[in-house]
Amino acid sequence: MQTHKAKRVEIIIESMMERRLTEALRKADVTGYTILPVKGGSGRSGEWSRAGQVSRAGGMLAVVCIIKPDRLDALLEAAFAVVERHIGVVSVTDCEVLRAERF
Amino acid sequence: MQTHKAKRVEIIIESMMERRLTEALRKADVTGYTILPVKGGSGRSGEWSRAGQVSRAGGMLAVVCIIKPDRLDALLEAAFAVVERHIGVVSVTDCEVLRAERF
Amino acid sequence: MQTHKAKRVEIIIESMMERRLTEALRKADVTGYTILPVKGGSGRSGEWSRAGQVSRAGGMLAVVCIIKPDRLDALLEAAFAVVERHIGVVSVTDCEVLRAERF
Amino acid sequence: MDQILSLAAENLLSPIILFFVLGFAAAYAKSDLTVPEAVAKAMSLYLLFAIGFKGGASVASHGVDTALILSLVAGVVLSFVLPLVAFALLRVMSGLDVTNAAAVAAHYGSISIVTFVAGTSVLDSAGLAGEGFMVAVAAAMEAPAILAALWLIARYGDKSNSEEMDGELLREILLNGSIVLLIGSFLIGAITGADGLARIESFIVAPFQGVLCLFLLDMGLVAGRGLRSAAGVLRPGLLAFGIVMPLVGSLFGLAAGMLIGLSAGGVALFMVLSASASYIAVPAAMRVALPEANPSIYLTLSLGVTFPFNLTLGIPIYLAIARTVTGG
Amino acid sequence: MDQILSLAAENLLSPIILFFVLGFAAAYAKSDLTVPEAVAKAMSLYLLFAIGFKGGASVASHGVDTALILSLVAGVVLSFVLPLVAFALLRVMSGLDVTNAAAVAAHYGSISIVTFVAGTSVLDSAGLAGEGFMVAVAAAMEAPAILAALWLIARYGDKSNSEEMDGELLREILLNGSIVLLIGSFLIGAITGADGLARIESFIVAPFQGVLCLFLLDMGLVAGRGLRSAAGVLRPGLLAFGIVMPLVGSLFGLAAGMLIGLSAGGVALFMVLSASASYIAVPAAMRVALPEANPSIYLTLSLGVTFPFNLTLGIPIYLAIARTVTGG
Amino acid sequence: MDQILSLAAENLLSPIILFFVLGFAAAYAKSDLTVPEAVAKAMSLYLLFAIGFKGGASVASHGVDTALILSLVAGVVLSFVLPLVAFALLRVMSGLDVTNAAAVAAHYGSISIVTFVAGTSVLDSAGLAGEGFMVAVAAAMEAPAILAALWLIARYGDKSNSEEMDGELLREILLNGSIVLLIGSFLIGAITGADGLARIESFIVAPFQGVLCLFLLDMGLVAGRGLRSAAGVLRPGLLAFGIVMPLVGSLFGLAAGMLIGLSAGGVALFMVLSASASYIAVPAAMRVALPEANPSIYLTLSLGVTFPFNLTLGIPIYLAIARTVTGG
Ligand SMILES: Nc1ncnc2c1ncn2[C@@H]1O[C@H](COP(=O)(O)O)[C@@H](O)[C@H]1O
Ligand SMILES: Nc1ncnc2c1ncn2[C@@H]1O[C@H](COP(=O)(O)O)[C@@H](O)[C@H]1O
Ligand SMILES: Nc1ncnc2c1ncn2[C@@H]1O[C@H](COP(=O)(O)O)[C@@H](O)[C@H]1O
Ligand code: NA
Ligand code: NA
Ligand code: NA
Repeated sequence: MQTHKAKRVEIIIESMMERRLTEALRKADVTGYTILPVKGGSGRSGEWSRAGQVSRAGGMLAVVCIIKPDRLDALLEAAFAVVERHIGVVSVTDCEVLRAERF
Repeated sequence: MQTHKAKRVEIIIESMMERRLTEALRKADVTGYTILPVKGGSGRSGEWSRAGQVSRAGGMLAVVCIIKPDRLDALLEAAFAVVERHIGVVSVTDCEVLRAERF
Repeated sequence: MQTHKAKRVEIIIESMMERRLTEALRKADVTGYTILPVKGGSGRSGEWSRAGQVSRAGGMLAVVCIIKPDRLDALLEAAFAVVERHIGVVSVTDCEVLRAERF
Repeated sequence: MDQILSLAAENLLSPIILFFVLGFAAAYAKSDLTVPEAVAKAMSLYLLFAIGFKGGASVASHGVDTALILSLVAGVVLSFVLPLVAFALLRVMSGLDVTNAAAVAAHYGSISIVTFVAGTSVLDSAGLAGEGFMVAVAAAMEAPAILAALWLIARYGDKSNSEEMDGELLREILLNGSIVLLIGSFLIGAITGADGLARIESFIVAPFQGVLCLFLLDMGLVAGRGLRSAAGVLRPGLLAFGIVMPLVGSLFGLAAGMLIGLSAGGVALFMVLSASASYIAVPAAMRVALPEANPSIYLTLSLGVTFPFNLTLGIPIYLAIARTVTGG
Repeated sequence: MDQILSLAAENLLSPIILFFVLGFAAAYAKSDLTVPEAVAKAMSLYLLFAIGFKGGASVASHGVDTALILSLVAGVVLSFVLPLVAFALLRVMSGLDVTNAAAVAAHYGSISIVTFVAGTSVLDSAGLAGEGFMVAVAAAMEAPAILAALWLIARYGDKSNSEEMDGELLREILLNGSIVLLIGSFLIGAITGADGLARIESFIVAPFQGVLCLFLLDMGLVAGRGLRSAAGVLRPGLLAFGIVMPLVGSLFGLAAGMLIGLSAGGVALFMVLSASASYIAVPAAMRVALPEANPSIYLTLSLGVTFPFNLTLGIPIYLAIARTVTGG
Repeated sequence: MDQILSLAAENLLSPIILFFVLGFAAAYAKSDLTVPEAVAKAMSLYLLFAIGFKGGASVASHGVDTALILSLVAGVVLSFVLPLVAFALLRVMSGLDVTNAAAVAAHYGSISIVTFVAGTSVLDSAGLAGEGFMVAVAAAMEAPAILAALWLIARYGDKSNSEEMDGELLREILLNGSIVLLIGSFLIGAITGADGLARIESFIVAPFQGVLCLFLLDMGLVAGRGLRSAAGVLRPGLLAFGIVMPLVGSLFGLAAGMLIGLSAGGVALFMVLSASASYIAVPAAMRVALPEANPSIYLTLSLGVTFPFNLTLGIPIYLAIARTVTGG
C-alpha cells in the first residue's frame, strides 16, 4: 500500500507536566498525539512504580506524536522547552504512515 | 547478537473496533500482536481522556504488531479496511528482532 | 535541534518476569527503562486479555529502553537470557534522542 | 405548579444533585480532580447490579402480571418511535445533517440508567415507588433505538455512511454489558426473591445513595469537561432540542404509563425513561455503526444538556405531572 | 442422597452461583461485559482481608489449641501429598507429559480461596460453622504444592525444563500477595479480637455476600472466556480428571479432618480445601518455574472445570458427607 | 506520662496501625502484595468524601461561629509559618541545600489528611470528638505552605531553580483534586445537614474504619517500598528532623487551638494537622514548581518517617498533651 514518510516522536514525561506539554504541542501546531499510561520505570533518579500510589507526583506518561518530517524541529523545540528542567526522555524514529493527509 | 529485519506496525484505533481489527489481522495470517491501553489524546476530532469514563466510546487502543517485511502489505491492507472509515493512525517502523522464527 | 543516534529496544514480556528482567538490565549497566502496561494480545500460545484477571499469570508488560548504540549488544544478551525460555518479543529500532548525556 | 417548584427545590438540594454540581464546577474550574476509569466502571457495575436485583426481587414478591408484559412491549415500541420523533424535531430545529441527526435520535430513544436511578431516588423521598419491573423496561428500551437510527439512515441518508447491520453488530448491541448485567441481575433477583435479597441487602441497599453521590460527582466531572471542550458544537437550535426533547419524550412515556394503568410512581418512571438519553451504550454503538457522525454533538447534548436538565428540573416535573394525572 | 440433592438444589439457586452462571453465559454469548482488572483485584483483596480477619477474630475468642496446630501440619502435608496423587492420576487418565502433569498437579495440591469462601457461605446457610483457624490452614496449603511439583520434575522430568529453585523463586512463592494478606489479616484479627472486629464489622461482614456475587460474576466471565478459547485442550481424560480429582482430594481432607477431630463444619472445609484447585498463586508461580508447561491446560482445568464443579455440586456433596460421617 | 503510654499501647494494637505495619513488613520482605493504583485512588476519594461530608454535617448541626473563622485563619497562617520553621530547622540540622530544604519545608507546612483521619479515629476511641469544622481547617492548610516554599526559594535560593509562579501553577495548587473534594463534600454536608447525612450515613460511617485499614495497608506498602529503595538519602540529621519537626509543629497547633479556645479534641486535631506532613498534594506541586528538588528526600521523610511516627506515637502524645492542657 501507499505509505508516506513521517516521524514518530515519543516523549516520556512526568504526569504533572502533561498539560504543559500538550499545550506546548498545540502551540507548535502539532495536529495530534496519543497518551499512553506508564506503570513504572527506572532512571538516574531511581526506580519507581505506580502500584498503590495516590499522588500524581512520581508518575510518568508516554506521549506519542506522529508528524510530517518538516514539522519535527518545531515539535522538538516545543517539547524541549517543557522537559528541559524535568526528568524525561525524548526519542524520534523514522516511520511510514497511511493517510498522510492526516498529519 | 544475531538479529533479523522486521517491521513494527503500530495501529492506534478506537476501542470499539478492537475485535474487528484483531479478526482482520488473524485473517491476514498475522501471528501475533500486543494491545496497549491508551489514556487520552488529541486529533482533528478534538481532545479526549479516559478519566472517569464508563462508555467504551471515546476510548482508543494501541495495537503493536511485529511482522516479517514480506507480510507487511497483507497486514496494512487488512488494517486499512478496518480503520478506513474510522479515526485512527497506522504507522510502520523498520526494526530488528531476536528469534525470527517467531514471526 | 541537535539529536544523537540511539537504539530503542522494546521487550514484551510476561509480568511474572518483570523483576528478573529489570535486574538483568541493571546488571548490564542499562541506565534507564520505562514499563508500560499491556491490556491483551495474541501469539502462538493463543489470545489473552487482562480484563477481570486477578492472577499475575497471563499478563504481559512492555519494557522500553533507550540506549547508546554501543551498549545494544550487552542489553540484548541480558534480555535474551531472561526471555529465552519464556514467551515474549524483543525488537530494536534506530532512533534519535535529545540530551545524549542521559543514556 | 407550587408542587413542582417545591419538589424541584428539595431535589436541587439533595446530596446527589449537589455532588453532580460539584463535579461540574470542578471541571469548569479546571481542577485536576478525577475518578479513575476503573472506579467509574466499578460504580456503574454496582448500580446496575443493585437496581436490577432490587427490581427482580420486587417482581418476585408482587408476581408477574399483564402490566409487566405490556410495559415491556410499550418500552420497546417507544424506543423505536422516539428516535423518529427526535429525528423530525432535529431536522426542524437544528439543521443537523441526516447522519448526525440519526445518531442523536438514537440516544434519545434509548435511556440513561443513572437518570432512572435518580428518579427512583426522588420517588423514594416522596414516599412513592414505581413497579419493580420498570427496571426490566429500562433494559428493554436500551437497544431498539439504535436499530431505529440505522433504519433512518437507510431511508433518508447516504447508505455508504453506515455499516451494514451485520450479525456481529446486532449481537454487540443486544448483548452489551449493561443490558446483560441489568437483565441478569433482574432475573437473579426474581429467582432468589426475598431470600436472595436478605443475603445481599446490606450491600445493595444501605450504601446505594452514597455510591450514587460519588458516581454523580464523576458524571459531573465528565459532563463538565465535555461541555468545556465541545461547547462550540451547541448551536442554539441544538441546545433547545436538548431540553425540548426530554419534555416531549416524557409525554410519550406518560401516555404509555396511563394506558397500561401503572401507579403514579410507575408512570413517573416511564416518563423519566422516555425523557432520558443514553450516554453509555448508544455512543459506543454509534462509533461502530455510524462512524461519520460527530461524537461531540451527541455526547455533549446527551450528557452535557439533557442529563443535567432531567436530573435537576425534569424529574420533579415528571413526578408532579404523573401525580396530578394519576391522582396518586 | 436426598440430603445431598436438596442441598445441591438450594445451593444452585443461591445468588452467588447464579451470578457465576450469568458471567459464564455472558462470556459464552460473547457479551462485552467485563469487570476492570483493578476492580477484580480490589474484590479479591477485600475477600482475603475479610475472611482472614474474621478467622483470626474467631480464633481470638475460641483460643488456640492443638487442633489448630495439627490442622496446620495436616494442611501442609496434604498440600505436598495431593500433587503426587494428582500426578499419578494424570499420568494414568490423561497421558499428559511430565512437565504439564506436574504443573497441573501443583494446582490441585494448592487451594482456591474463593471455593473456600463459597464453602463457608454454604455452611452459614446450613447453620453450621467451621473452626475459625481453617483460614490459616487455607493459607498454609497454598505454597507447598508448588515445591512438590518442582520435586516431581526433578525426579521424573527433563531437568532442563525447570528453573532451578533459587532463593528468589522460593521467596516469591512463600510471600505471594494473597498468602501475606490472608495470614496478615488473620493475625491482626487474632490480635485485636472482638474489639477489632467490632470496629470493622460493618465493612467485612454486612457487604460480604454482595461483593462475593460480583466477584463470582467476574470469575464466570473469566472462566467462560477461557473455556471458549481453550476448550480444545480438554481431551476427555483431562476433563474427567477435573472432576475426579476434587472428589479424591476431598477424601484426603475428610481423613485429615476426622483424625484431628474437627467439627462437621471444619471437616467439610478441609474437604473443600483439598478438593479445590488454585487459579491465582500457582499459575503465576508456574509461569516462572515451569515456563514450558502450557497455561491453557492448567488454567482451563482449574478455573473452567474444577472450580464450577466444586461451586455447584462439590460443596454440597462434601458437606453432606462431612455431616454424615461426623454425625454433626 | 502513664496516660501517654497506655494510649500509645492501645493505639499500637488498633487494626489500622497493624495493617500499616503489615503493609510495611510485606514491602520490606519484598512480597508482591500490591493495591492497584485505581483502588488506592478510590479509597482516597472515599476518605475525603466521607470525612468532608461528616465535618460539614456536624457544622450544620452546631452552627457557624467565630471559632470556625478564627481556626481557618489560624490554619492558613500556620501553613505559611511552619515551612519557615521547618526550613530553619533543616538548615541547622541537616545541611540540605536551599532548594531541597524549601521543598521539604513545604511538606511540613501542609497536612496529611490520613493522619488527620487516624487522629479522629483515636479521638473516637477515647470518647472525644473535635469540632466538625476542623476538616475545613485541614483543607485550608493544604496549599499555603507551597507558596511559602516558593517564597523561601525566591528569598534565599537560586531564582533560576523555580518555575515563576504563573497563574496556571497557582490554580493547580489551589484547585487540586483533594482540596476540591474535601471542601466540596464539606459544603454539601453543611448544606444538606442531618437529612443529607441520614441518606448516605450507611455509606460513609459504617464501612469507614474498614476502608481506612485497607488504605493504611496500601500506605504501608508504599512507604515500605519507598524506604527500602531510598533509605540511603536519610542521613541522621534528616531522620532526626522527620521526628523533631512534627513535635515542634504540634506545639504551634497547640498554641493556635488554645488561643482560639477549642475543645480538647479540637486542640488535639490542630496539633495533628500541624504535626503532619503532606505526601499527596505537595509532592505533586513540587515536581512542577521545584523540579530540581530530589523527590526521594521529601517523599521518604514525609511518608517513610513522619507519617509512621505520627500514626504510632505522635497522635497519642498530642492527644495526651491536649487533654492535660485543656483539662478536657
Ligand atoms: N534510557 C531510558 N529508556 C527508557 N526510559 C527511560 C530512560 N531513562 C529514563 N527513562 C524514564 O524516565 C524516568 C526518569 O528518568 P531519570 O530522569 O533518568 O530518573 C525513568 O524512571 C524512566 O521511566
Ligand atoms: N499525529 C498523531 N499522532 C499520534 N496520535 C494521533 C495523531 N493523530 C491522531 N492521533 C490519535 O488518534 C485519535 C483520533 O484522531 P483524529 O481522528 O485526528 O481525531 C486522537 O485522539 C489521537 O489519540
Ligand atoms: N508478532 C508479534 N507482535 C507483537 N506482539 C507479539 C507478537 N507475537 C507475540 N506477541 C506478544 O507476546 C505474547 C506471547 O506470544 P506467544 O509466545 O507467541 O504466544 C502475545 O500474547 C503477544 O502479546
Ligand atoms: Na429516552
Ligand atoms: Na486442593
Ligand atoms: Na503540617
